[in-house]
Amino acid sequence: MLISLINLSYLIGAVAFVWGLRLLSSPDTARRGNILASIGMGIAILATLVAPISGGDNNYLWILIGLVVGGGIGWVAAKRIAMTAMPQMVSVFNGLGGACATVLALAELFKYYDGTMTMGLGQLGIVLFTLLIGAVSFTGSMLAFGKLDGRIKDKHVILPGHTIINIILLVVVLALAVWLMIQGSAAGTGLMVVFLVASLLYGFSFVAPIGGADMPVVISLLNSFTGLSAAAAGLIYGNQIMLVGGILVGAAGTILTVLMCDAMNRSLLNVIIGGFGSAGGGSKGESGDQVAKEATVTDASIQLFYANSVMFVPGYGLAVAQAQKALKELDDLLEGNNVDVKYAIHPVAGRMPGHMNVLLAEADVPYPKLLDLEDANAALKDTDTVVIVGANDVVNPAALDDPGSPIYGMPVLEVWNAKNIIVLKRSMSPGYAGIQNPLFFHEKNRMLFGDAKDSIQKLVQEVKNM
Amino acid sequence: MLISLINLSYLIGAVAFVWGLRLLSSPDTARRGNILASIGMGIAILATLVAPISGGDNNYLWILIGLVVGGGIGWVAAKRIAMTAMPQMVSVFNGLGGACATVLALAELFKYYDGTMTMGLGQLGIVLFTLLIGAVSFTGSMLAFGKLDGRIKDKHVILPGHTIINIILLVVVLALAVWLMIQGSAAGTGLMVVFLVASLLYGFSFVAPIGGADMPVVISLLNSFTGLSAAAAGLIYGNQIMLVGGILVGAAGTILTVLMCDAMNRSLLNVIIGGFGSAGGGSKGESGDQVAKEATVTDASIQLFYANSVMFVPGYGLAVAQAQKALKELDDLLEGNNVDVKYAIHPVAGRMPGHMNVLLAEADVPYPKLLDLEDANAALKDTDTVVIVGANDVVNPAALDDPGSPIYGMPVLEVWNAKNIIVLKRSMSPGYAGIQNPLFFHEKNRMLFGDAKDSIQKLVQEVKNM
Amino acid sequence: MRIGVLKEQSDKRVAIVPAVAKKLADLGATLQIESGAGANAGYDNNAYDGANIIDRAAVLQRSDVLISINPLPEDELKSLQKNTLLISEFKPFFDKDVSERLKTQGLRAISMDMIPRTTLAQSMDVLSSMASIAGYKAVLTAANILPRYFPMMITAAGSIKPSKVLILGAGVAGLQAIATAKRLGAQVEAFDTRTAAKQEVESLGARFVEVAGAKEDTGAGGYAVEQDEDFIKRQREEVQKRAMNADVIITTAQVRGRKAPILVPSSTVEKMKPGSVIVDLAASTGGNCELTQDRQTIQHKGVFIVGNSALADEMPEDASTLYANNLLNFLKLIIKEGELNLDFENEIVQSAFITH
Amino acid sequence: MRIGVLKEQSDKRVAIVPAVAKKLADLGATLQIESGAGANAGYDNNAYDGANIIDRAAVLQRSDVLISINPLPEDELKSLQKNTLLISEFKPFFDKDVSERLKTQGLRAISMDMIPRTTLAQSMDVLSSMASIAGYKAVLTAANILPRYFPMMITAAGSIKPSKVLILGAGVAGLQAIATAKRLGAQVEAFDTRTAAKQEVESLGARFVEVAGAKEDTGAGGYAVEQDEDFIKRQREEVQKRAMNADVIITTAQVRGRKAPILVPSSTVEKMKPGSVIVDLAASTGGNCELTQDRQTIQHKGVFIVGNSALADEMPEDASTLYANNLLNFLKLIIKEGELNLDFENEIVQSAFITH
Amino acid sequence: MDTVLQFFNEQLIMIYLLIFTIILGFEVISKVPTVLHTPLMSGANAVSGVVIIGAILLIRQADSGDVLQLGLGTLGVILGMTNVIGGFAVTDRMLEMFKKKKK
Amino acid sequence: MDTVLQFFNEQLIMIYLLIFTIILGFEVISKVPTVLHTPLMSGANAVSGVVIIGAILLIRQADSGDVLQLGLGTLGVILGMTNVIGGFAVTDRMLEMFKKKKK
Ligand SMILES: NC(=O)c1ccc[n+]([C@@H]2O[C@H](COP(=O)([O-])OP(=O)(O)OC[C@H]3O[C@@H](n4cnc5c(N)ncnc54)[C@H](OP(=O)(O)O)[C@@H]3O)[C@@H](O)[C@H]2O)c1
Ligand SMILES: NC(=O)c1ccc[n+]([C@@H]2O[C@H](COP(=O)([O-])OP(=O)(O)OC[C@H]3O[C@@H](n4cnc5c(N)ncnc54)[C@H](OP(=O)(O)O)[C@@H]3O)[C@@H](O)[C@H]2O)c1
Ligand SMILES: NC(=O)c1ccc[n+]([C@@H]2O[C@H](COP(=O)([O-])OP(=O)(O)OC[C@H]3O[C@@H](n4cnc5c(N)ncnc54)[C@H](O)[C@@H]3O)[C@@H](O)[C@H]2O)c1
Ligand SMILES: NC(=O)c1ccc[n+]([C@@H]2O[C@H](COP(=O)([O-])OP(=O)(O)OC[C@H]3O[C@@H](n4cnc5c(N)ncnc54)[C@H](O)[C@@H]3O)[C@@H](O)[C@H]2O)c1
Repeated sequence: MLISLINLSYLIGAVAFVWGLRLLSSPDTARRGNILASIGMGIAILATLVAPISGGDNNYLWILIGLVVGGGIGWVAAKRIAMTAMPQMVSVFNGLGGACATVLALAELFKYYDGTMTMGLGQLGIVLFTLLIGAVSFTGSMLAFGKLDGRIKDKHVILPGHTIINIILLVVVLALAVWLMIQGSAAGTGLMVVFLVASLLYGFSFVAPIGGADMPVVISLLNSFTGLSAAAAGLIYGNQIMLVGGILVGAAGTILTVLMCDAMNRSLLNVIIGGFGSAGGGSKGESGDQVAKEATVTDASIQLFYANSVMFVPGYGLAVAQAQKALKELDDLLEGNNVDVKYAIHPVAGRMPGHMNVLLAEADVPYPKLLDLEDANAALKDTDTVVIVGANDVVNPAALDDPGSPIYGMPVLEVWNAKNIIVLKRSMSPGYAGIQNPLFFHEKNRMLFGDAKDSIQKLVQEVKNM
Repeated sequence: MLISLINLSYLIGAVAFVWGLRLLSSPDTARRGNILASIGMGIAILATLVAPISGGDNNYLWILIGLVVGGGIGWVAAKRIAMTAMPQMVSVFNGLGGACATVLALAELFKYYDGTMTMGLGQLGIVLFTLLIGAVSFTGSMLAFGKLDGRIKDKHVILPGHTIINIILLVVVLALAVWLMIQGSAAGTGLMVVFLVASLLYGFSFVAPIGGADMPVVISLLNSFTGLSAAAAGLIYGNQIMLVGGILVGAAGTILTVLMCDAMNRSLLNVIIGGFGSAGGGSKGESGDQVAKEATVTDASIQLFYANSVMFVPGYGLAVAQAQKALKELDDLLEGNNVDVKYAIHPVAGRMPGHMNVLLAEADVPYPKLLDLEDANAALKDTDTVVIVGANDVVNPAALDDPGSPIYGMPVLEVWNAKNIIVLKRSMSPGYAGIQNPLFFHEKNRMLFGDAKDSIQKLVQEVKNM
Repeated sequence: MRIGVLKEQSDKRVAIVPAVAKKLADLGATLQIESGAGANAGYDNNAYDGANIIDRAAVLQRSDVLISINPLPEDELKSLQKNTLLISEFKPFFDKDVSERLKTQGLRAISMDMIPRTTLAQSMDVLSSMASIAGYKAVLTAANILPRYFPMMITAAGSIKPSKVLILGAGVAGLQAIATAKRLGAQVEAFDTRTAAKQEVESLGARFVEVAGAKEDTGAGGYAVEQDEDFIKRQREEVQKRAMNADVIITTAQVRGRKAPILVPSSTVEKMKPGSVIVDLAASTGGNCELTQDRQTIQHKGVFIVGNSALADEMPEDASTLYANNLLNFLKLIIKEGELNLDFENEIVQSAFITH
Repeated sequence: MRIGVLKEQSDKRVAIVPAVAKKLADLGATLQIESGAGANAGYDNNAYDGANIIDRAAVLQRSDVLISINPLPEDELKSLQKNTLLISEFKPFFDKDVSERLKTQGLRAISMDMIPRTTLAQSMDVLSSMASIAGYKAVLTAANILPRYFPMMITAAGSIKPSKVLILGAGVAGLQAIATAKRLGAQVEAFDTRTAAKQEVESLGARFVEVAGAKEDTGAGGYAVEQDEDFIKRQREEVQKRAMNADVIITTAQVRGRKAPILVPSSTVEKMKPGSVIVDLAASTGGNCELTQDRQTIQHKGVFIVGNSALADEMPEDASTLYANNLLNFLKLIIKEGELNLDFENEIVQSAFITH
Repeated sequence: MDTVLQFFNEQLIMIYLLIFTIILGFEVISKVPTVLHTPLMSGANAVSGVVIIGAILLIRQADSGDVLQLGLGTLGVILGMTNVIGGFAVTDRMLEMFKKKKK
Repeated sequence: MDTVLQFFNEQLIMIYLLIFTIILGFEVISKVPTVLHTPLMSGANAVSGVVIIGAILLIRQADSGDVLQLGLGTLGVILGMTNVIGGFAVTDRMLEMFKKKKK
């Protein structure tokens, strides 16, 4: 009877995981999906606590301590972390999950080597696999965290010929695993520790050469590793929900990793052995020693979709890209989602007086949406997101604060008073006046490189998906 | 060894089914999906033919006869059938599948009642379930076929108070099943035949009140029934692939049924007890005693997407709906798919000379795409699909062939020379001249009712999905 | 059958252009063109090859059918042969006894402005083609006179607001004016008493000024019916409100056979900004603006009032082409195998024939 | 400090509009306006309240700074006090000794047309604001003269093809002309020798006519450099080809300090369709068309040639507003606390000062 | 009750499989564009012909003298095979029109 | 080889389940919009914390005197619980911003 209940609970938990992930993949339902999955997890944990068990002293106190301490740490960390640091946090959590699997494997191995337990070859293999994968996930995730957080720079950890070192390390780890299997219980804890250290080292080394910008992909990959280690641990304990949940995460994580690579227009292999690439081929956002931060289409579209007010600042680039109709489409879409959209028209934007007026009239933007310099500067203070579409000189803060600048004294659109800035242009090249624009390096600013029409069309697509 | 191979084959077959259906749900891969599923089926059948079997004489000759006859009929029927009659054909095939399940159940019951075999209560239940569901699927599908094919009219088969009759029939069938289970092997073949007949009757009666237009939904529902009967038969034979395949079709068929209802903006319940509704509520397409045929957005978009040449005929309705920009978007989309798009401008379209020119210029349609009356009439002969966007008088064939018409003698766009015609307008109301338009009842024509801008935006969405 | 085409006396257009002359010849007619008839429209005598180019007197005397846009001066009528068929715009709704006068002279006459405004007859409808040109030209004229920009301009030397254009009467000319003003970037409002007009105005993306209580026009063949006093008063108030803000007013409101309604009284004009422009296309029937002087452009307290209702004349080449095509479509109806063939059962022929 | 504003002698514009007059007063200046100065631009004397409205002689004698758009006649210069600062468009590139002449009279002068064409100075750049108006007006003028429609029209009376408009010189005026012609529905092509022009033309959705081998203009401060013989020849051929099909040609090509290049020779004009229109905005520096007569509209073999390079004058209200704003922005640079404060370190002041 | 519980515990993995298959069926179909509704229905119908496996097993398990069973089995094979072959063939024909160009 | 085959036949349903779970995992994720990549990764990560179940079982099965096992087990529970709670909580925070308005 109880056993049936436990089994049923696990079944419900497993279905909750599947359905939760499913819901997580659509913006409308994502939040519900997460809650569903967490309920599934709660049910599974509860069931495990009350499940009838043969032999063993229950030791509920120890469990309680573990749950409270772990839960507390997790909760506080999750609540305290800044919005922008969330990916790092996920990486840490993932590493801990991997570590947990490794600990379980160690516990099994200790019992095995001190003779309190026997294992078949298959089972030993599974345990070693759990240890290896969990350990790789642990150190890999921790390094990913360090890189994302900016504590560890690529140059600190990339060795020359890193790919070769990785291959050697991998061979060593695998050889150790085989050796441990051949030796069986004769191997002893010493060799086990060597294996553990090698695994941890490999995890670190595996992530080291991968460029900082690729970290989200790596975290996703390591997450699927953690899933596999959980599944393997499920095999050790003959527990279905660990198996199902682990496999699910393994599969989902893998496909997610591939999707993320796709979204970056790269292959997974390219990311993993990207160590070489990431050092060379300077990013588009670099200019001199300053680096402008890039936005992804996704970031930008979120900033648009969830804004209350958006200001477009069109410039000559809008005309060159002939993006006025696409811009109007984006406008309509945002207005349809209760975003207040306005256009800030700088008097000298474009290449002839009234250039922007001509374009926007062509796209049927109603006149009341167009603000001139003064009105726009007043409105910018209360604007959530400014999108600068192929403008440059007209938003150059040097006009106000750099007496050496050739445009010093010209009134410009003070876009930096808004909460977020997104600049759509193709490169870091200057505009008509031929001068560099410090705005691009402003902390509020993110560059979205590419032809303005292209970029806007992508934004339209993305916003439609939300 | 052989058993493993058989099992592996079944596993591969099952995965082929799943993956095949998956591929079937995207236009790019649908064909491959169908082929994959059919290969899976082939593997499963082969495996079943060579599977080791305990007791039984194999009787390969009988099997061969069955395979050849059935395969032959299926092949010829599928190849001969006209494109337009395919849904009927599917319905027939589906009914045969259900009949097959029923036959299997009967075979088991014969063995059971003549004492050559015993069955547990659970198994008996499963067999009866198989028989019932298979039979319902069989007669239901056959009636659906008759309705779709126009051989059977709704009025022939709908009885007054049909819903009540159906409920009574259902109760009778279920009661018989319970009775058969209580009686066990004592029941005998007589009662079994009664049960069979009642089941067949219920299938017929179930479908009878449902309107002819809803048949595709019903077929999909019956298809999921057939899936369930196959799964139940799988339980009888302890065969995994029948079980997996059957359940898969059951689940997929159910969700597909719901999706189809959604696409028609109705609930499944509404469709099933729709017998009352289907008679009343005259359609938008009726006028006098003639009935214009309606197109769905899907039909229309297929006709656009797979055309080589499309001609838009804009009229005053385009202007009223202010749909010119949406139309241009559709144009761009089609051009991007190698469809040759032109616009036929009738001299008096709209409400002022050059009305259409003004609108289309606003939407940036290049001048060379605009054909005047003469050029358009020449081009129409080689046009695959004509879309009439809120025009009416200017495409009225009465101007050419009805001397009594007030516009007799006016040159019009001879759209009926094209292969397909789609008319976008809101109702059957006449245009400026206030006269009925026989074009709407032309056999090549389909009406797509609704505001032109709305309809075009829907077409854009649908074409984007292809 | 000899068709004579006359040179207009005070109009740059010509009733028949060379391309149409050729097609008429194909119908079996002999063309006799007054020398220099097309000169002002860009067609010199050489362009009409195949036709006889002769002097005016000869054309007048030797034609079975005589075509001109504007009716002949009365004194020339005497020189015509009896039974000659005249085709012109006789405007019988205003010149009420023209039909009688011609009859007493023993002439037959077709008035092109009497062709019914039906879908079938639209290809012969010179009122439509000319009104369309007038609407287009009215906006260009206004834009040319207005001392301000039409479109909005945000420039380094200041921001210019878009001009406000008010169109009164949204018939063929009014609609074309709306379209043209919108193209130039102005903010356009329009008004008309016909109920269908609202939708038509909006179908061009402009705003419709609503005044409640207009009389319905069903049954009046597309022409506006006269509105009652109270209505006209309220409407004037509304117009006054808009006019004070308008930079350009283009009026096209006509009621067939009557003096055009006054929609813009002097008091309104005086409240407009100096430099603003009124183009009154109803000038020839009295004008929609109280101050309009037919065929003159005047300035009243800084406001320009253009009283030119014959704007089509200022685009003579295309105007002539369209006019000639309309004529051709009509002539096809009454010429069979080179001879006149008048079918008075035909609604179009019947309406157009004012004297027979 | 007293600022005098003069009425223009043959120009409807006025250099300072009432709104700007107020702002100048706020800067501490005393405004003295010649009576009737703004009348033609729509501003009567009352509009300038707060300023002294006096007669011309008084303005000339009593001002520290004298503002007009066009330079004063030579004879009036004598009546001025020594050291008076004149602000006008002196065009020193053409009137090469103007600077000397003024100096000998003991006067100081700022030439508004010498303000550098930089981003910073654009708010004072009268050449830009006036060129922009000229470009807009050029198209309206052409559309008004052309006996044909600009947009395409498929009507019951026949189909009208869209007019072809060719713009030569895609500077500020040329670009505005492109935009306006496109708005009206014409098919627009444009040509310019600057390499950046192609992108600029296309940024307005028009087609660029390409002639290979133009000299680069980098370093000439945005002004065009003169091109060599062979190039000009090939370009003429290309233009000739396009011109034969064009209904309207608008030319704006200027080279600073030189006669305008001839881009449309008589032979080309003669191949154009009768009724076609050439608007030559370079007329005052000799014209881009060989036949252009400055300040006159002539007809050559049926082709209209408009030689008016002062089209801004025909939109006096907005033109004056923009001009005055440009002046205001410049004056803000040289007036500190009500007094002149000339900083010759400043590039703009330095370039604009032609006599000091 | 007890037998149900016992059955549940014994067939646990089977039940997992069933539920997952159902979810998979839902999932695979849920985003299909309307254009594909009919071909998909047709394809699913062909798959439901898998019931033919039962008919084959029935014949193979039957005595060669048991004409009733053999007859029923053969009827089943014919019915099932018609469904399978006809179903796949007709689906393929429907899908032919999708073979043209792609963006 | 034989053991492998035997294992295969015995664990057949389990293998079905595994394969179907993998397909399901792929299927559930494959159409996710890029906006959701990070939250989804985070949610999946929380689910992978299911490994905590092993740690709980480890403790419960251990002798109350076996400090090594109990220590490892408790460490495991702490690690796993951090992953689970932190994972779900952080995902929820990420998803908060999706709660606003919808079209
Ligand atoms: N308004 C006038 O009358 C007039 C006349 C002449 C000159 N100007 C001068 O022009 C300038 C106008 O300022 P502005 O901010 O409008 O323009 P801007 O400063 O010239 O900058 C335009 C920017 O657009 C980007 N761009 C070009 N093509 C693009 C495309 N297809 N997609 C996306 N971005 C594109 C360019 O960057 P990438 O190359 O990196 O993409 C460039 O930095 C001022 O300096 C003004 O003085 C104005
Ligand atoms: N060109 C001119 O100069 C001129 C001037 C005056 C009159 N006319 C006359 O106007 C007519 C023009 O012919 P036409 O074919 O262009 O127009 P039409 O014959 O007047 O027909 C227009 C059709 O558009 C449909 N429609 C209206 N609003 C719509 C919307 N929002 N969405 C979709 N459909 C809509 C209407 O049907 P539903 O209500 O069912 O939607 C109507 O039947 C001719 O009879 C012509 O003689 C022309
Ligand atoms: N069937 C066809 O193909 C065809 C062709 C051309 C015109 N028409 C129709 O004929 C009718 C007349 O067109 P038109 O351009 O020659 O008209 P018009 O020149 O006679 O009058 C112009 C417009 O002024 C309006 N008007 C009259 N009194 C007014 C008032 N007091 N205030 C405001 N507006 C007032 C009229 O309603 C009309 O729309 C229109 O309905 C038009 O659609 C039909
Ligand atoms: N920085 C600013 O804000 C600003 C403001 C206004 C103008 N400008 C720049 O100043 C420059 C001059 O503008 P403008 O309108 O006063 O020019 P302009 O009036 O001096 O000349 C008009 C155009 O004619 C072109 N041209 C000269 N010779 C030609 C030939 N043989 N054939 C064809 N075209 C020829 C020139 O290249 C120029 O584009 C432009 O580059 C413009 O972008 C800059």
